[in-house]
Amino acid sequence: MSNALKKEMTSPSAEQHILSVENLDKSFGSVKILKDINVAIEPGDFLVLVGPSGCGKSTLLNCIAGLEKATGGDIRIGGRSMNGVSPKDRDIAMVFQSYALYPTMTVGKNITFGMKVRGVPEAEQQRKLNEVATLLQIEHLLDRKPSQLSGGQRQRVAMGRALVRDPQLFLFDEPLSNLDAKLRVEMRTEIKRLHQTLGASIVYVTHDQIEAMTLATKIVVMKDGIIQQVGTPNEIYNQPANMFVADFMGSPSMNLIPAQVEKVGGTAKISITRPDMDDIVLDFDREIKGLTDTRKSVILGLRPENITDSANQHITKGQVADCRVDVVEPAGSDTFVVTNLGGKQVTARLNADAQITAGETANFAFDLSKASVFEPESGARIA
Amino acid sequence: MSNALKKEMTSPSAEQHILSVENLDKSFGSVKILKDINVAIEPGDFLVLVGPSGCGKSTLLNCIAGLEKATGGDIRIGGRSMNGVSPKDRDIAMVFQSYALYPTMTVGKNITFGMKVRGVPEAEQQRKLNEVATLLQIEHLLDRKPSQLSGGQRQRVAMGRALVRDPQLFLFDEPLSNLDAKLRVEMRTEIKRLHQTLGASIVYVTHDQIEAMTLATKIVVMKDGIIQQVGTPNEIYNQPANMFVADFMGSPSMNLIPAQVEKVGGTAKISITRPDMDDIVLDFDREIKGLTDTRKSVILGLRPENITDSANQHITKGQVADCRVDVVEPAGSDTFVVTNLGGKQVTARLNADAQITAGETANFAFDLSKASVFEPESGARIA
Amino acid sequence: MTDWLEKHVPKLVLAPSLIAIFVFVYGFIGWTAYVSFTKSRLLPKYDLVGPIQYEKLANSPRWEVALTNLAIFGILFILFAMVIGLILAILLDQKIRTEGPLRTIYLYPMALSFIVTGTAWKWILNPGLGIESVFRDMGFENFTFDWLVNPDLAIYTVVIAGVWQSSGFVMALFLAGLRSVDGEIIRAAMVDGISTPRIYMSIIIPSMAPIFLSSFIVLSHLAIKSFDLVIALTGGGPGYATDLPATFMYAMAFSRGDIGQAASSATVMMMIVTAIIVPYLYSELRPRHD
Amino acid sequence: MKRVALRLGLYVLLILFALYYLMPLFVMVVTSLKSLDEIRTGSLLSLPREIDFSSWGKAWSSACTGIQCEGLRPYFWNSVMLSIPAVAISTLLGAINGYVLAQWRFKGSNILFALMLFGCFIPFQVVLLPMAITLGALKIAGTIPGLMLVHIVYGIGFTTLFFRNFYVTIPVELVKAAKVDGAGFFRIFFSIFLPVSPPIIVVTVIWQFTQIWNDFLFGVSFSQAGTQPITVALNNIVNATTGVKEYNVDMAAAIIAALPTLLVYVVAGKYFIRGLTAGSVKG
Amino acid sequence: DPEAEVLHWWTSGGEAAAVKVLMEEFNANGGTWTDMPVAGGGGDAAMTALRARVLSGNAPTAVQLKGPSIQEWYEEGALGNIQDVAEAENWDELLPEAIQYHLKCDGEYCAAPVNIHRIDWIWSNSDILDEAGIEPPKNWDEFNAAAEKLQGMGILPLAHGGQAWQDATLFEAVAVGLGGPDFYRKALVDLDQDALKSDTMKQVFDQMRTLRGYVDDNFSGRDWNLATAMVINGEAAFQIMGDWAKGEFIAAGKEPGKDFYCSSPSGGAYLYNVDSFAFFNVDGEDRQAGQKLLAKLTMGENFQKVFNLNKGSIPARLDVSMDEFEFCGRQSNADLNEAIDNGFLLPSYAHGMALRGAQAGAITDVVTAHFNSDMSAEQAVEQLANAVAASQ
Ligand SMILES: Nc1ncnc2c1ncn2[C@@H]1O[C@H](COP(=O)(O)OP(=O)(O)OP(=O)(O)O)[C@@H](O)[C@H]1O
Ligand SMILES: Nc1ncnc2c1ncn2[C@@H]1O[C@H](COP(=O)(O)OP(=O)(O)OP(=O)(O)O)[C@@H](O)[C@H]1O
Ligand SMILES: [Mg+2]
Ligand SMILES: [Mg+2]
Repeated sequence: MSNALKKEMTSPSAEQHILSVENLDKSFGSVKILKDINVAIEPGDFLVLVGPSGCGKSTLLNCIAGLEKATGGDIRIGGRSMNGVSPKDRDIAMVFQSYALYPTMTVGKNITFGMKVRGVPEAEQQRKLNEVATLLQIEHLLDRKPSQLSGGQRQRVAMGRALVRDPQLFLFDEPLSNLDAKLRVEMRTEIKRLHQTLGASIVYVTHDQIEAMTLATKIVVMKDGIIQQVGTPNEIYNQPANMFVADFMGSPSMNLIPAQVEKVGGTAKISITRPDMDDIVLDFDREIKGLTDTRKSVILGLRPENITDSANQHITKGQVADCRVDVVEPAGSDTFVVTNLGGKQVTARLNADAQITAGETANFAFDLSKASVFEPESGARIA
Repeated sequence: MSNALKKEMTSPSAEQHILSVENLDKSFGSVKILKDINVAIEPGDFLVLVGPSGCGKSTLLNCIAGLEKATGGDIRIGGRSMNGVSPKDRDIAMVFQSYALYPTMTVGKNITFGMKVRGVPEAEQQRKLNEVATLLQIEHLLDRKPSQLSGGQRQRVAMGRALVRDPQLFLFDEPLSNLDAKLRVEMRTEIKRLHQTLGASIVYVTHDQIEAMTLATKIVVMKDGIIQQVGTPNEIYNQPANMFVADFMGSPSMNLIPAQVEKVGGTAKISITRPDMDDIVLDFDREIKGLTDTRKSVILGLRPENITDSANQHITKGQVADCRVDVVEPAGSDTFVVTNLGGKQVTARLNADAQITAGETANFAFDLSKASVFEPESGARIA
Repeated sequence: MTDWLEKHVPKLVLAPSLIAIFVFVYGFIGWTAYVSFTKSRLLPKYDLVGPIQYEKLANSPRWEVALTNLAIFGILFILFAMVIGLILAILLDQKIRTEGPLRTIYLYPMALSFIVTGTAWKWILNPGLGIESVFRDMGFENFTFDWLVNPDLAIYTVVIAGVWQSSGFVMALFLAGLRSVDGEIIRAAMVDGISTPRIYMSIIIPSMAPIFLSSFIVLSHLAIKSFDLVIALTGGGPGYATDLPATFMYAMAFSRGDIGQAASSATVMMMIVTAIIVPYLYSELRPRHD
Repeated sequence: MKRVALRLGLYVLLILFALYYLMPLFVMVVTSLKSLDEIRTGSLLSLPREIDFSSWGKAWSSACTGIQCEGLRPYFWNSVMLSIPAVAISTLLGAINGYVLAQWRFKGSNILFALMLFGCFIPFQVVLLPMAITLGALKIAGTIPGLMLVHIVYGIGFTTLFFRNFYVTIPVELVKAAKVDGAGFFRIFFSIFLPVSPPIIVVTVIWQFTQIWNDFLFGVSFSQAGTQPITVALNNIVNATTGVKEYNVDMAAAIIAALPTLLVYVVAGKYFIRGLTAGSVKG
Repeated sequence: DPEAEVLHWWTSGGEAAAVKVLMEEFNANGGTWTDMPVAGGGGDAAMTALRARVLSGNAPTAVQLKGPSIQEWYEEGALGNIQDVAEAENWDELLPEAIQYHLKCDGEYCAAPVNIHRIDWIWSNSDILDEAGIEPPKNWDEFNAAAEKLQGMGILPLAHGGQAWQDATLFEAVAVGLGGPDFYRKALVDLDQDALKSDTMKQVFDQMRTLRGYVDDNFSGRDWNLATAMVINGEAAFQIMGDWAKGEFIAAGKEPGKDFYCSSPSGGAYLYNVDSFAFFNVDGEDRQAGQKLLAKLTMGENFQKVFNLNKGSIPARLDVSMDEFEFCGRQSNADLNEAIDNGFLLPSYAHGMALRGAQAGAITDVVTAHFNSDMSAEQAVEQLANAVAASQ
């Protein structure tokens, strides 16, 4: 097939994407695991896949790698349809959630195997091996067999196996879950560097929100095999597409407070019930989709850091209200305070040395500039 | 052997401990993995083991469980020496880092198998299974084989297998590493409840600092097979025994700033160099061990949250100084700012909406009330 | 082209073996089935004469005995060889210091030609020479062990010798299987408070299902083809009380020059095998979602 | 205390089994060390009055296997030259077939496997004649390669069975990882699968070597003067129809003929190693 | 040059030494002898190999074959012809007529004989017989009487190995002894249904039952030579077996006619087993020349003598001097000549001289089943007739 013809056959949109997944379906037997997945990333993108355990993240990676046959849809890497292309020709590197180290090979051999297969010269292999081993702090383990390693060491070897390669696309499936915090930060930095200096394209599965936030150029949130939202970290955090995303991202998670909204003279007024007290009424100055003059039930999404004690001078646009404090949870650098709003436990984040006692009433400041509003039934964002 | 005699033989100290590890050594071949480990926990204690990847945590758990033969030392569970006692007679439940599910059994069988063997009545088994499955959100998976589960689901099954038991001692080896943040919080709460309501004794390995801090009644920090510090979460966080612990615990980690200390009229003065600026001199009002009148090099340990912008009104005892801002890293609910102090990159934690720009000078407040001071050579804490 | 090659490599690799099997097994089965409808004697002839060979077979008391014996022998032999092989493998798996020598001892019967070991067994089992006389000499006057010379029990001596010869190999098969079970799982079970026998019963053995298939196939193959064993031990006797289909076939095909009869008995054999093996293979190999 | 007792019981059991297995060997060795006279007159199972090694020498180098009375020696090499390549080829074929059937399944692969297995049951007695015709047509009748072909063909079913059933227990993740690493079909086989295979290779080699070395029926049917394997010679020594039977030589010959197989057992036995795949994957 | 690849099953020491003579003569006459011995199962294994060889188009030059199977192979078109050698050497003169019959295919020689075995021998331990005052029995009544007497003395009368062919050997000796040559020929050569169903046949089975009573309990599966050893060691008085049993006695240092006796229960009849070489169709002049040379040498006087001295049998050609033979051999030869004269020379069914394999096998199945169970003579006779009918 001539190159010209080939070009014509690849759709123009796919061409600028390093990876594009189109209408992907995947079932195991009769169980649908992935449903109509559409994602695309450009060269140099860092796509982070997040979602609850069992939502299909690893399955998606496996499909991209060609290790599982999709039931429907199309996957393109570098503009080329991957239909019938075997994993080894897809020019990808992958870190498996279950490590999948070669049990009979030493750590060194595990790492260099891929290069050897690809015919990388011996000297180059050694150089890369040393480089990666240093990076991953496993130099002293190169002659061990996987069975003689600790969990975290195994995971690092699995990382090493991918990092020595220079593929079109990296696939990482929770590559840092078994590392200690310090090492994880270092690795994160390394991956970020890899991404920035080499311009590598990466698909990355993680459960660590900080990892997701700091690494991603694009986050995909999945649930039950369906994509909930695709966006930058900032979009996902601040403008969650629905209650699921809002609830899932951020730790502690966003407070989802049942409220009533009503248009009073141009601005929206949100009122929240409190036990044994009057409703709080807050002004909301952004537009709420589908809001009419009639009172309407909504869910107000407010992150804990947007509810602070009113003494905090940084809250400039803050609107204050007294609330009874139910629980106080000091947590190192912060203090979390729980109060009851709209019949729900609502968490506020206060400074570590906030002077507050459970059972008393305190004055809280609500910053609605970053608040979201959701439709209670569908859970969709309306503001 | 009569009971009286038996009592006499168990040392009095060991008797009140549910677990005591005495002078434990463990080598693989010629490599010493654990060196002179001494730990004891009382009934109802929640001991969290932390340390860098490969430091010997899993090995220690394995020794306690009797899965690895210690090279030296003694392990007692419930006051009884475990020498020669096989794992099945130690009355422990364990979650393995590698899950180790029974591959031929369904999830349900995996969980109930231990009970079945112990002759727990069928109805009771079902009750427990349902309880645990609900808790772990794996009700719909009970008929699957492990190979048909996602990583996080496997991990939850592994948890389930331990949770249906009622042993003297639980051993958890990073049981939540593959779960998403939300689920992890829920599980953490569950484990905490288990610990509090049942008074279960637990040894728990984790890399998650929050897990360590929120769960533990006692934390053991290990490095290279040697215990660095044993203490409550608060002790570990605020009074780290040495620079390793200080650096290891907390995320982002403690700033370890090279400084000079000198006694000037009763109070200690700590001076820190800055590039292109005068030294910062801070008062330190606690006693520094071994401090004489002569100037002395020390390492000042200051957590990021103890360096804020001076505008923060909460800093009451704060001492302020101008520093040049090198990097600004907004991170959702906080902003981290890096500056150069004592020739080191020092991180400060500011509020999310702090108005600060890289390259400019800003006024920082230093709260030394929670600072630590270390001996530079030995790394030991001297204040 | 290379793509095509690559995609079909697994099939291509399998092809030579499959072709060989199709020619040398299924082709020959077909040949045999054809010959079973001829009157071939010393050498095969190819004129069809209808099912006379089968009629003759149906009327042969000797064939009937052979089939009955196969049922008795097959079931007992497979059962005992499997159980003993498994037990030995498990016992040897207990970190036995002398594993090497013991393993060889259990395995060596396979190495010895039964033409000669049959003689040794014949002596051991013979009431006048072997165990019975040894025990009687030791003072157990009433000890009897005369299965070998009892037409009703002689087939069981064939089982004894057969198990002796084959259980070692089954042990080796199981041992290899045991050794490939992930140790971590066993550890998990130990911590779960499971006793060692139970660990084997419920965890290790179930994960060796494929090994059971292997040993079942090997043993049933041996059972069906047991030939030396009978020839050397009992010669089919007393009378033809210990005749098996394999010895029947051999006698027909070669001693008696009645190839047609041998072919018909072989065809019947294959049909019986099909009836037993096919359902088993189906249950073992049917597609499962794992 | 209980452990010691258990351990003791274990060894006792193992030794009891060992005795059961050794009994015929004892008879054989004892007989081979007796003189013919003593065998004829004494109890067959008693210890020899005086030990006489001459029958061993005779079995090896001077017992009659026909007109020639050179013992087993001349036939030994025929068997070696036959079995080593045949074992190697059938084992390798079995390994790669098993690998395909376990880890590269395609539509119908299970049926093909079943067909191969079913082939294990074809009675050799009926195979002989068509096989003879085929070998004649291929012009390799009576040669060692011809005999090798027969053994390989009828060994494939078993070797494939052994390997396939071993390889199905290997986690698929390993293949996945190797595929992503860029390894192709053969690379994965040689680098990942063969290294974990020692236990099953041992089992297969033990099986195939024993089958081929000890085979008599094919050996006698598809060989001719000069290519006869050792079992034919053993048979000729042992199976005198109307001649004088020399049990001592028979027994010695049988043991000698079995020595290479025993050697294989001892040497190969070392590779029954534990836990080759341990530590590779979670789950 | 003449070449011969010879398939045979003479592999034990004495037998090998016996055939070796032929090889040496063959080689001395410029030929090349390739030995292809296959022992086992009284030639079954060799026949297996032969079939494979023939089917693969690679037949041996000469094959140890005997009895009707020679004709069977001829009918399959596999045998060659050595009539010219036979004519030149005058075989028709030298061989008993009954034996010529076996060697000819359509009236022309296709096989060469090497020996004559006598099957219907009673071997007895002389010490026992002398002590009990018994003469070696000459018919079944004498045998039964002797056996009763011995049993009364606590001596085991008959040593027997319970293998099908040994049972058959016993059976044919009984048949010829009780029924006489004509009955034997009718029943076991011609397979005459009337003879098979006759009362005589019932008597034969009754005698078999009687003999069963003279045998110890542990006879099943016993090798014939172990039975012989029982006689040698004085554990039993008689054994009924072909003349190869003599070899065991001699190997044990016993002298024929002195330490042990040989007698026949057949009343002048003589059951024979003739081993011979059959010549298969082969390509190549060398091999055809080999066949001719081999045929000639096989019938050579020297070979016939030396071979049979070694083997315990007697020469097939009648003109060989018996001087060097021992007592029982000479006896056999004398009986042979007498039987030829009386027309009492009979082919052994048990050793494949009388019937095709399938027919002989069918009879043996019944004989051994009867001997090893409590089947009645009537049942046996009926089964026998049916089995024979089915096998034709
Ligand atoms: N079988 C073995 N032979 C030799 N060394 C081993 C073996 N098993 C473990 N080690 C080494 O012992 C050390 C401690 O291992 P261990 O599994 O206890 O670490 P860990 O603290 O649990 O680490 P992680 O957090 O990564 O799981 C590691 O350096 C490891 O490489
Ligand atoms: N072989 C299989 N058969 C049936 N269902 C399967 C199989 N493999 C996985 N699943 C199911 O598919 C779903 C998605 O699995 P996947 O491994 O992709 O989840 P995941 O998002 O990676 O989860 P985790 O974060 O826990 O690793 C899960 O619910 C799992 O139970
Ligand atoms: Mg996953
Ligand atoms: Mg660990």
